[in-house]
Formats: sequence, structure tokens, C-alpha cells
Amino acid sequence: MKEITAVIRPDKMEVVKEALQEIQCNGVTVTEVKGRGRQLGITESYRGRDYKVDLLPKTRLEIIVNDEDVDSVVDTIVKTAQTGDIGDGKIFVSPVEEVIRIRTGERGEKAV
Amino acid sequence: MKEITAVIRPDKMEVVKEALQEIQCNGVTVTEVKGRGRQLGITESYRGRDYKVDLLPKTRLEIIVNDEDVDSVVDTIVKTAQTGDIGDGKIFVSPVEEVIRIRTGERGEKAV
Amino acid sequence: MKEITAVIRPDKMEVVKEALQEIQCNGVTVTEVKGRGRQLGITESYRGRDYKVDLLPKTRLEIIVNDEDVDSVVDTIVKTAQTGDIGDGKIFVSPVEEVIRIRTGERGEKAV
Amino acid sequence: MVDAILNSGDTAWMLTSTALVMLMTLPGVALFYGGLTKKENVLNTIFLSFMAFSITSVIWVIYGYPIAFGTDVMGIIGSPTNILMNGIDVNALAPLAPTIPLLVYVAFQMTFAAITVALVSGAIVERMKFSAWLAFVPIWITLVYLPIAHWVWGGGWLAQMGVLDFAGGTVVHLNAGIAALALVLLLGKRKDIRLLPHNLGYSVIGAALLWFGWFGFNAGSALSAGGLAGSAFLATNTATAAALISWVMMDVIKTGKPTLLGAISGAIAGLVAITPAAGFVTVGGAIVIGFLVSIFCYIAISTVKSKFGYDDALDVFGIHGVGGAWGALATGIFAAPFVNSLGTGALYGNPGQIVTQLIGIAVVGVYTLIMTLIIGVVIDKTIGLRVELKEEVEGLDTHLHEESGYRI
Amino acid sequence: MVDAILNSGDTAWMLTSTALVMLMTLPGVALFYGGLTKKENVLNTIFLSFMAFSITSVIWVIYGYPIAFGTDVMGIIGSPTNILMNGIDVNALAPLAPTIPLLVYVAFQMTFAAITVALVSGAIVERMKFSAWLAFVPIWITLVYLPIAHWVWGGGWLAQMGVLDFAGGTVVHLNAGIAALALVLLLGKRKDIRLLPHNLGYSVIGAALLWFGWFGFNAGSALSAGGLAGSAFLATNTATAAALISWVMMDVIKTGKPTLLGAISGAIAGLVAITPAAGFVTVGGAIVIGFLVSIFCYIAISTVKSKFGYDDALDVFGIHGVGGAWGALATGIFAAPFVNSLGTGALYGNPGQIVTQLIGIAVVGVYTLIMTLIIGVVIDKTIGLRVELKEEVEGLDTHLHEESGYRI
Amino acid sequence: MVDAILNSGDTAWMLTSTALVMLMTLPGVALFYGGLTKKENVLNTIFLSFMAFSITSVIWVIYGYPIAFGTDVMGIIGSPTNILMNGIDVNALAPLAPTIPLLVYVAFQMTFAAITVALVSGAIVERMKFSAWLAFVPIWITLVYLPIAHWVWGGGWLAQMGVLDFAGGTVVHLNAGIAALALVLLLGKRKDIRLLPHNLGYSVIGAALLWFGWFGFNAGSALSAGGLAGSAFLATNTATAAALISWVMMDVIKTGKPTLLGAISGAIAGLVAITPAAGFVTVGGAIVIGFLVSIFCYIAISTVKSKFGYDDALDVFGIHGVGGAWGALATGIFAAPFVNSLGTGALYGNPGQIVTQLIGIAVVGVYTLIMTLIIGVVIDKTIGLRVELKEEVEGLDTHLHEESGYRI
Ligand SMILES: Nc1ncnc2c1ncn2[C@@H]1O[C@H](COP(=O)(O)OP(=O)(O)O)[C@@H](O)[C@H]1O
Ligand SMILES: Nc1ncnc2c1ncn2[C@@H]1O[C@H](COP(=O)(O)OP(=O)(O)O)[C@@H](O)[C@H]1O
Ligand SMILES: Nc1ncnc2c1ncn2[C@@H]1O[C@H](COP(=O)(O)OP(=O)(O)O)[C@@H](O)[C@H]1O
Repeated sequence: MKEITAVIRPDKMEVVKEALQEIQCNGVTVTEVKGRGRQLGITESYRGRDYKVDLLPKTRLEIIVNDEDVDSVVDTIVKTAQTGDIGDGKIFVSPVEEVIRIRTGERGEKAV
Repeated sequence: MKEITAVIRPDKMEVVKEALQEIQCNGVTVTEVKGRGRQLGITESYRGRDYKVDLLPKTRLEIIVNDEDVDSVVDTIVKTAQTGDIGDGKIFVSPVEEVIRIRTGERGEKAV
Repeated sequence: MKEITAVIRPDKMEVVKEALQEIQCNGVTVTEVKGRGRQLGITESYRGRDYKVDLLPKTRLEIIVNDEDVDSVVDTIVKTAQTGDIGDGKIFVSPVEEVIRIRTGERGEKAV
Repeated sequence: MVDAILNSGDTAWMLTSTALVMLMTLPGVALFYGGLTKKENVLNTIFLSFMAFSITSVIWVIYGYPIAFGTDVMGIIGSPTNILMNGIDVNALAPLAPTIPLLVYVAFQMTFAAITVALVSGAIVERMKFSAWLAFVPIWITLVYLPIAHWVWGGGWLAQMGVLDFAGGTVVHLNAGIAALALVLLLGKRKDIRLLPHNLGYSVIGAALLWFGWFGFNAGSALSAGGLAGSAFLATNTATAAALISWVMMDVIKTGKPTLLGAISGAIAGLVAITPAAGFVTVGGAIVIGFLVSIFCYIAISTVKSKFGYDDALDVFGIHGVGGAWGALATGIFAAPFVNSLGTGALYGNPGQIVTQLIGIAVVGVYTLIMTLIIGVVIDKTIGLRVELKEEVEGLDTHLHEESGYRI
Repeated sequence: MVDAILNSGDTAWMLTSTALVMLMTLPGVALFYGGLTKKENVLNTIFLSFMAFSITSVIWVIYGYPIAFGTDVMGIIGSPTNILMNGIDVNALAPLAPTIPLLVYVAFQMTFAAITVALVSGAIVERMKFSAWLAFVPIWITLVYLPIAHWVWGGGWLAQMGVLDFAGGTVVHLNAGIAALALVLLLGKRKDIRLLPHNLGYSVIGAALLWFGWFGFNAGSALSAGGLAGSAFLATNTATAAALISWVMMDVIKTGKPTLLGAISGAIAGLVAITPAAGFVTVGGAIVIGFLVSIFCYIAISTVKSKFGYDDALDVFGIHGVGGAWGALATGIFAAPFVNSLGTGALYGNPGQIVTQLIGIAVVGVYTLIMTLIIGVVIDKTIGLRVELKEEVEGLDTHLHEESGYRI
Repeated sequence: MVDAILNSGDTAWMLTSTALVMLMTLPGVALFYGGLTKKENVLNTIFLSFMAFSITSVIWVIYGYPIAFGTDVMGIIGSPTNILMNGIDVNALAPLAPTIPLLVYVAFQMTFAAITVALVSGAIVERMKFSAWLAFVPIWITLVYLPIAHWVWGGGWLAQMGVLDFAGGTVVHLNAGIAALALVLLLGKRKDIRLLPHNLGYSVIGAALLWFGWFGFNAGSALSAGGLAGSAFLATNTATAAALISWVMMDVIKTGKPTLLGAISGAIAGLVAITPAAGFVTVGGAIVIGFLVSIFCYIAISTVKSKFGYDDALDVFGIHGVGGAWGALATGIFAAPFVNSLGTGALYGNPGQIVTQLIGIAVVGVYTLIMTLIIGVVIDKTIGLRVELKEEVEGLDTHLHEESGYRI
């Protein structure tokens, strides 16, 4: 099993979510985060002074999938979250050793 | 060392926290997240229109433990966070290669 | 590739961020979290009653780096985030198997 | 006796005062309470005040006003003429305030009824059924508020006995505090009884608007724009400031730290306590009344409440009940005849006034307690008072109203 | 005829009323709207009201007042004398309100102009260029508001025809509602047209301050502190409460759950509908007007709007347009000559008033619609009405103002 | 000379005005400032205003009023009779406003003292010890505010010299601005001096309530409900609107983007500048005064402040100091004798008034600066002015008050 972590533009959340649903990938945990990558920050100004805000709002998705689903999920996210402009975000895939469904106590692949 | 990530119902947070404390598992990092699993969303209505809110508030716990403690922590969470209804949440276990305590610079198991 | 997760004091965020920038480590995803470690909680009181608030605000940094950069990043964080008092926080390092840059679809080390 | 001639200055002040008292409920009480609850219940809490105000508004013009303030029938009740304000000329003057139009007086008194029942909601938040509240409001106004208002202000038997209540220590605050207590005895404790305000800023806005609006409440109760209104205004502000300071002092003594919630709680306590006394006492009296009320309320909340274990969520009994009773009693002590010839307290040679005041407190307390318990039991048996546990734990906003307070 | 002598009581009430109406826009409308938008647009939404109020304030004292209320020129427009209030003595009394200073009257009327254009902003939020708004406000005030105010209130042809509008059902609400509709037809739909309020607490504060300030709006429109003001005050509150209750009922009927947004929307609808009628109807009439308006608005918003598909973001047309038209019509039905001798409605034997009211509604509706469309098109061709898609999607606050609403 | 007879209209307006000015501090200033600080300090910031208002309220009725407004002693100070309002009859009229009750006048003036010291708090937020503030308020009111109020308004030597200050350009705003400067010089810079408002919505509500309340402040300073109040009202609104617009213009010129914080800052600057002039100038004068003040304040804040490097956190000196001085000077230029016979400015043939005004500005500025520095140093040596670094960095709310602003 793998954990796919995707950091995307907040306004892409809706379409990504729908696209994932279409490929039967329902489970997801979402966090509002701030981030910095290649994208330059924005400026906010208060009473004539500029402040650089270099951490921009992003949405972080955490999706646990079985190994065979990694590629389709990653592709779906890339396809739907891409605008081609800097700031589109990133996806990381990491190993997961065990998954437990709290409601039933089931473990492993069937718990995903 | 392992990272245990548990996504639970927000209102279960208190009891889970206390149960973990009892088994001497004190370190925990908590994030307010939103999530979707098998649980259907809820509906909110504004001026007569219904809007489906399919991401529900959840609480995400991140706990780093030594290998031998994984089972007791997981069991404790399952036991205390379970209601039996859909929406109880999930637990994921992943490998951690190194832990550093910032205050002292200690590394490895004694830093957990 | 590795994922470095650092949980630090919120008021150290600014200096850590700058220090990371200096060593060319720009990519980072930041989450406001609450946590507990060895640090005791604080007390809040309302109408004469005390409530223990044992989860304190922390800032969680998630940084994906190539293997060779792990040490310099960890060292930089430890150096800048340390106060020596309890509550300084922790760093965890975990394996990452794949990284994808959404904008370009690039994968692997060059996507970091 | 004042001549029954329209005075435009008095009318201007009473129109303003009426608007000010309206503001106390919406958004005053609504925000004050809304900020103190959990974020999952903020909308429900606010909603209770909006429904209280609206239902009372409609009832009042239909039959509420004449029952409370119509021609007295044996000291018990007003005669229900003028249903829907029928037969009241636009230019008719108020019998009890002969320099202002009767319709202004009607509106002014309406806002008092509305805030009284809105105050009760603070005790029962986070667990009462919304439908039960919708039933409670009109029944309670009719069976509890209207009679008591008549007895004390409408020329009823307590008024005839000489009970002093300038702006509502017994009619409004003690009344609301006791009703709150009755309801929480029936409702029982919430699963999570902690008081961890989710947004103190709302409570600050609410408290400040209450303070502001209370000038209409108290100085407006002079029913004219003259010296007495000025005196009541200054007494109100002084007592409030003193009470704020003494609550902060209590905080420091007890926990070592002054709290903002303590400060605004003290301000409200001070406003409550000075209410029955505002038009009777000197600023010296106001300072004493204000300074002491916070001490009494603080003890009631931090000691008595935990001892008896009732779950008066936002301390309606602890602040309005205790503060209203103290204010009513203090009026019997500090009323100065040179401030207002209608009231002479113990300090100025009339100890009997204390007894009269205690009778007023006891009558209102007992009547409200019994009647509210009866109303509560009836609603419990029919509609049910309490929401499902799951709804309570996950929050009333999404469950009862399909809304959420914040999307930030 | 009232004697032209300064009456300090009337003046006190009109000073107060003017301040109250100012509060309706800032922060009333600003917050009511600000709470309903997405958090990324909260500042921009609030900003629109601030600019509307400020630009109108300056225009009004330069040339707005005389054009609307100066000596009538052929029923069409006032004569533009007294530029910058020149030649108006501090102690001069208002020709149309001879017991109060003219400058007070000028200030009072200014707040009406300002809120009218501020109301329009609710429809166009989340996508209109800020610069386009800055251009729209002065042009629209000059070409639309000033003439209409003159026709109905300044002694113009509609006034001469006998159109009744106590406090602005046609001049303010219908006018704003139709202008809103015209603008959204030009602007088109937002990419995300959902109404998911980001902070209902703000909207609650805004709605409550609107309610509070509306007492100045309606009871202030009596232009004196007497029986008529009292009657308008009570009618206003009663209709509002009734409308709140009936909107909540509609919610329960349609979705099974009462909502707080429904409650405050109903309150606003009730305030809108009673506005033209406040000084003409009994509380009985007020209850009917209020109760029905929520039903009409609810249907307009939940059915008509989705059928036609225009994106009236915060339902300015649905509430102010529909509610204002209904109120204007209802005035022709319920106006009671014993409340105010200036108006007799169908119910009291004068069915012709309904026709007169319909003419008023039609004239204002058509004139506003056409003029606003023209103004909108001109601005679109020059400045452009709509922001870039990217700015819309990511939010106007950071893109247009380099600010963000929350750092919580 | 006005006859010393109670005028109920004047009294109604002054009661209302007093309530309005109270609202300016609570929650006006409290929220305006609270929204601009970091979320970790929001409660502490609000708390400072609450304590300022409450302490001043109590002091004022004990000895403050007679010292400022009692019988003049050699132009320096009022004679401290009437301690605790003793000997003041409820129906006594105010010597300086003979148509309203003295107690109303006392309450009105109290609110001015309270807001002045509350304004100071904006400069010292996020780092001053709470206990130090509790000591500062009563000492500063006694040693700085009371004498200055006496000199300018209580018949003292500046009044005798002919210094014009209608509603507090020198007494309130310049005074607060200079005191703020003195304190920040002693306190030093915060570790993080950025101005990143955590909740601009609060500041918007605060600013709007300030605007609203300021009608009581300025039009109330006419002390009667007549033409002068109307003129002051309109001048106030006009200058405010003009200043809002010109600050937004400065924003566009400097950064290319209009900001909402700029808009509300401009509004406050406009209100400050028109304060001393409100009852003396035409609306034309008001536009000029308002338009220019934002330019002056903008430059002071964006250039002068960064040059000298003092940490006036929320720009109390930059807005109230600079704006108050400009307003006081502008009064000497624009005062029109046909608006108010008591003041003739340079533009109407009396250039000497400019000199008089400059003397007033200089005297108040120097006296306040020196006295506040002395008071500050004494408090620093005894209680200590500044919190621990750790408390500052982690936030004052949890450290000083064991509370937190949000649980959202
Ligand atoms: N190395 C990294 N580690 C953690 N998060 C990252 C990293 N790089 C990018 N991110 C996250 O992805 C978001 C978008 O990054 P972006 O600016 O698009 O970078 P890039 O163009 O390099 O993909 C960032 O705001 C940040 O949250
Ligand atoms: N595959 C998944 N990946 C990430 N998070 C998940 C996944 N499945 C469930 N979750 C998280 O757990 C929460 C509860 O899920 P739940 O509805 O109980 O699912 P299940 O019944 O399948 O366990 C979700 O809201 C989501 O945050
Ligand atoms: N075992 C753990 N698992 C997850 N998070 C932890 C753990 N230990 C500490 N943390 C996080 O680090 C933060 C700081 O911990 P701290 O009190 O400094 O612990 P220590 O002194 O043990 O390093 C905590 O608030 C928590 O967020």
C-alpha cells in the first residue's frame, strides 16, 4: 500500500475530487496548508508598506491506495490539477506498511 | 521507528488522547483535516438550495513510536475511537528512518 | 528521496524559513498543527475555572529532498529552531518513493 | 403630575431608547452568547435570540401589551382590550408616560419582554431542541412575563405594595435567571460542560452593544429626556465600570490572571445590578452596587454552581439571577429620595423598603420557578426538550439547521 | 401645515435617524454581504459599500441634494442651486420638514442615496472590477437615483400623481433591485455560483444593524418625533418579525430545516416590504405585508432565479426588487387614512391607489432597468466590467487589493 | 445667551450623543485595534480599551469632572468640589450647556476622557505589561487629560486666549497621538514590527462604529439639537468621505492597489481632522480638510515613521497626532463666522487665529510629551513597562490572560 500526498492549488480541489471519485478513489484526507516551491510569493500591502507573503495557500491531499492504483491516481491528479503555470504543486508517493479501518478493525488491503 | 497516522472523529479526540496518555504515549501532533471515506457527506442548505458537503471534519493524529509500541498504540486508538458507524476513520502505519529531538539534537529511538 | 517532517515552535518559523532558503532548500509545505511531547500544556481560565490546554500550537514543515540533502536540512532546522527549552519540537525522516511535479509531469529527483 | 401633552424631546429620546433596547437582543445577546459556545453551535445559539425577539414582537402587538399594561383587573392582570392595537390612535399618549405617544411606549415595553426571554436561552444552549424553544417562547411570555410585568410595572399588586424596580431587576433579570435555572434542572447536563469560548471577539461585540443599548434600557426607563434620565445614565455607566473592575480583581485574586471574559462578564453583572436602581441612586450608590455584584456573581458561578452541579451553560442564573436579586435588594438600601422622590431606601431612613424588595424578589422568584418548571415539563412530555446525543456531540448547527458558522 | 419653527425634539430624532441610516450601510450592508461571500472576497465586498457611501457623500453635498430636492423644474428635476451647500444658512429650516434644520435634512437624505447604491453591490460581488464600481457609483447616482428621488420625494411628477412611498420602497429598494438585475445581466455568471457563506456571524451582525438602523430609516421618515414616527416604528418592527417567522416556515416546508440565513433574509425582506408602507399602515397591515413578503421572495429566489439563470449573487433583486415592489403595491392596499391622512388604500375604499402604485413601480422599474443597462454597457466598453478569470477564481482580495481577510 | 431652561430636545440629543461616544471606545476603538494586531494579542489589545474606559468612568465621577470643568482657578485647573457628584441636583442644568442637565454633560465629557486614553493604547500594543497599563490610565488622565481639558474647554488659559477646538482636535487627538509617541519612545520596538492585520473584519466594524459614534462626538459638541449640530454633522461626514477617498488614491499612487485598510484609515484620519473644525467650517472647508489629512498622515506613516524608526504599532501618532494637529491648524484657516460666530479663520480675514491655533498645538504637544515621558519613566522604574520577550513572542493573550481569541 502507498500513501500519495498531493499538494495542489486550492481552486483545483473541486475538479480533482470529482475526477478521483470517477475512478472509484473515494478515500481522501484533506488539509489546508501553505507552501512554497518554485512559485514566487505574493505581496500584501498595509498602510503603504509591502509585505512579502511567500507561503501561499495550497491544499494537501493524502490518499492511501493499494499498490496497483498508484499510477491511475497520480495520473488523474496530474491531469486535473495542471494549469502549466508555476505553483501547480507536487505529488509524493511513500510506502505504507499497514492500514486499519477503525470501524471494523479490518487490516491491510481490504481496509484501504 | 514508525509513524502512525490516525484519522478519527473530532469528538473522539478527547478520549483517544487520554487513553494514549495512559499507555505512556505522550508525543502526538494533531491536525484539523477534512476527509471522505465510505461515509456519505452531509447537506447544508442556504436560501432554499442544498449543497452537498462531502468532506467532513476529521482529526488527524500523527504519532511517532518505536517499533515495539506500534501494536499497543494502534489497538488503543481502535478501541477508543470506534463507534461502529461509518465515518470512524482509519489508521496508517509507515516507516520512519530517523527521528531527531530539536532541543537536544538526540537522534534515533531515544529521541522518540 | 526523503520526506523531512519537522514540528517546531510557531515563532521560529520565520528564521527557519530564511535559513532553509539560504541553503537553497525552497520547497516546503507548512501546516498549523497542535501537539504534545514532553512539554506540559498551558492553562486557560474562563469565569474562574481552569482548563488544561495540553495541545499547544506548533508548526509542521514537510520538506521533500534528495537523499544527499537530508543532513544539511536537518542540521539547519535543528540549529535555527533550538531554544533549549522543552517544546522545541521534533524532526522525522521517512522514505519517499516517487515525486511528481504537477506542472510538468516530471518525475523523480529532478522533480524535487 | 405631568401634563398629557406630546413632548417631542421626550419622544425623540424614547424612540432612540427603544431602538437601543432592540439592539441589546439583536445582535447584543445573540453575539454575547454565540461567542461563548462551541463553534459547532454558534448559529443555533444566535438563532434562539432571533426567534425569541421575533415571536415576542408579534405576540406583543396582538395581545401582549394590553395584558401587561392595560387597565388593571384586581391587581392581577391587564384587561385584554386593544387586540392588534385596535382603537389606539396614532396620536394617543401613553397613560403611564403622558408626554410620549402610546405606540412608542408599546414598542419600548416590547423590547423588554423580548430580551427577557432571549436571556434565558444562554442557559440551555448546545442541547435544547429548536422546536421546543419555539414552543417555549410564546408560552413563557404569556404565562410568566406578562403577569409579572403587570404586577410590578402595570399597576398590579406588587406595584401597589411599593416594590421598586426602575428598569427591570426583578421583571427582567431575576425573572430570566430563575427561568433559566428551572429549564436547566429539567434539561440536565451537557456531555461536555466546559466553557471554552470559540470566538471571544463576538462576545466582546455583544457585551459592548449591551452596554451601549443599556443606556436606552435604564435611562429610557425615565420615560422622558430630563434630569432623571441623565442621572440614571450616569449611574448605569458608573456601576458597570465598577463591576468590570471588581470582576477583574476577583480574577486576579483567584487565578492570578485578569481575563477579558471576566471583564465583560463583570460589565454585564454591573448592568444587571444597577437596572432596578438606576433611577433611584446616586453615583456613590452605583459604585457600591457595581463593585459588590461581581463578587457575588463570581462566587455564585465558581462555587455554588459547581457544588450543586446544574449546567447553567452561560451562567444566566449566575449573572442575571444573582445580579438581578442583588440589584433589587440594593435598591431598597440605596434609593435616595433626593434623586427620585418615588423611592427611599434603608440608608435614607426607610428600612421597610428592604422588606418590600425582598417580597418582590421572593414572589417573582417563586412564581417564575414553578411556572417555568410546569411549562418545561409539558414541553418535554409533548415535543421533548433535548436533542439526540449524536446531534449534541457533533453540533447543532449542521444537524438542526444544515448550516455551519465558518468557512474560513 | 406645521409652523416653520425649529423643534429641538424633532431635530434630535432626525440627527439620530441620520446616524442610524448611515450605520445601515457602514457596516450594515458591508457586513451582511461580506459574510455571505467566499473568504477570498470578503474585503472586496466590504470595500464596495465603503466606496459607495463615500463617493455618494461627496457628490451629495456638491450637487446631489439640489438636483433631487431643489425647486422643482417641470416635475422632472430639481434646480441645481446651492452647489456645495452655498447660500444655505446654518439655521435655515428644511422646506420639506419645516421643524428641522435644512442641513439635517440634507444629511438624512444623503444616507438614503448612499445605501441605495451600496445595496446594488450585493449582486455583482466576486467578479466586478473595482475601478468599474468606482465609475458606476457616481454615474448611477447622478443619472438614476437623483431623478427618481426627485420624482417621488422631491415634488416631481410621480409625487404629483399621488404615488405613495413613505421611506423608499420604490426609490430605494425596487430601484436597487432592478439596477442589480441589469448589472448581472451584463456581467454574466460567476464561475462558482454557489452561495456558501464564509462567515455567517458577520451577516448576522450586519442584518441586526440593518434592523436597528432601519428604525431611523422608517420612523425617521416621519421627519418629526411624534405619533407618526411611533406608528412607523412599531409597524416596521412587526412586519420584520412576521417576515422572519414566515421565511423560517418556508425553510421548514421546503427543506425540513430552519436556517439562520433564512431568518435574517426574511428579516431583511420584511424591512424592505414595510419601508414604503411604514407610515401608512396599522400593525395588522404590517403583519400581513411582512408575512407575505418572505413567501414571495423565497419563491423568487429558489424558483424564478434558477429558471432564468441570472447570477444575482446575494439576491438583491430577489429580496430588494421583489420585496420593494410588493411593499409599494401593498401600500396601495393597506394604507389607512386614520394612520396617515395622506394615504388611503384599496382596503379603505380607494382602489385607485393600487393603480397609482403600479404606475410608480413600472416607471421606476423601466427607467432604472434601461438607464442601468446603458451605464453598464458604457463602462464595459471603456473600463471593462469584469475581472480576469484567474483573479475571480483565486479571489479578489489578494489580486485587487493585496490584502487578505483573515490571518487566524 | 441661552436661557437656563431644560430643553428636552437638546437633552434627548445629548443623551444619544453620550451613548454614541461611549460606543466609539467600546467596541469601536477596541475592535479597530484588535483586528490589526496578531491573533495572539487580540484579547489583550481589546482589554486595554475596556480597562481605559472603566477606570476613567470611575475616576471621572469621583474627581475628574470638577477638576476639568469646575470653577476655574487662575486659568490652570478647576476647583475640586462636587466629589462623587455630591451636591449636584438631578435637575441642575450644566453651566456650560444651560439647556441640558448637568449630569448629562458630566457623562458626555466622561466619554471624551475615556476615548482619549483608549486611543493611546494602539501604539503600545503587543508588548506593554497589563499592570503597567492599569497604572498608566489613572495617572495620565489625572495629570495630563484633566488639565488640558480644563485649559481648552473648561475656561482655562488656552480658552481665554481664543484657541478653537470644537470637539477635541487638541484635547483628544493631538493629546493621544503625542502621548502614544512618548510611550513608544520608552517602550522600544517590538521584535516583529510588521503590520499584518489578523482580522480586518473586526477593524472594519470598529471603524464603522467610530464613524457612527463620531456624529455624537462632533454634532454632540454643539451641546444642543439645532442648526449648528446639523452643520457639524454634515461637515463630519463630508470630511470623512473625502479623506477615505484621498487615502485610497494615495494607495493607488504608491502601490497601485487600493486597500480596505487604507480606506478605513483614511476615514479615521478624516474624522480626526474635522473634529476641532466641525462646528466652525462649511462643507467646502470640510472637503479640503478631509482630502488633505490623508495625504499628510500617509506621508507621516510611510516615510517619517520608517525614517525615525519608532514603533508606533497601529499609527496612533501618525493618524491622531498628525491629523489632530492638522485639524487644529485648519480650524484657524477655514473657520467661517457665518457658520459659528465664535470662530473666524484666516480665510475670512483673521490670520491671527492661525497663530493662536499653533500656540494651542504647541502647548498641548509639549506638555503632553514631557508629562507622559515622566509618567512612563516612573512606571518603568517601578512596575516595568515591557513584558518578557518570551511572552511577547508567543503572544500576550495566553501569557497574561490565559485566554485565546479563537477556537475556530
Ligand atoms: N520540495 C518540496 N517539499 C515539500 N513541499 C513542496 C516542495 N516543493 C513544492 N512543494 C509544495 O508544492 C507547492 C507548489 O509548488 P510549486 O511552486 O508548484 O513548485 P514546483 O514548480 O517546483 O512544482 C508548494 O507551495 C509547496 O506546498
Ligand atoms: N483511502 C484513504 N486515504 C486517505 N484517507 C482516508 C482514506 N479512507 C478514509 N480516509 C479518512 O478517514 C476518514 C473516515 O473514513 P470512513 O468514512 O470511516 O471510511 P471507512 O468507513 O472506509 O473507514 C475519512 O474522512 C478520511 O479522512
Ligand atoms: N512522538 C511524537 N509523535 C508525534 N509528534 C511528536 C512526538 N513527540 C513530539 N511531537 C511533536 O513535537 C512537538 C514538540 O514536542 P516537545 O514537547 O518538544 O517534545 P520533546 O521535548 O520530546 O522533543 C509536540 O508538540 C508534538 O507536536
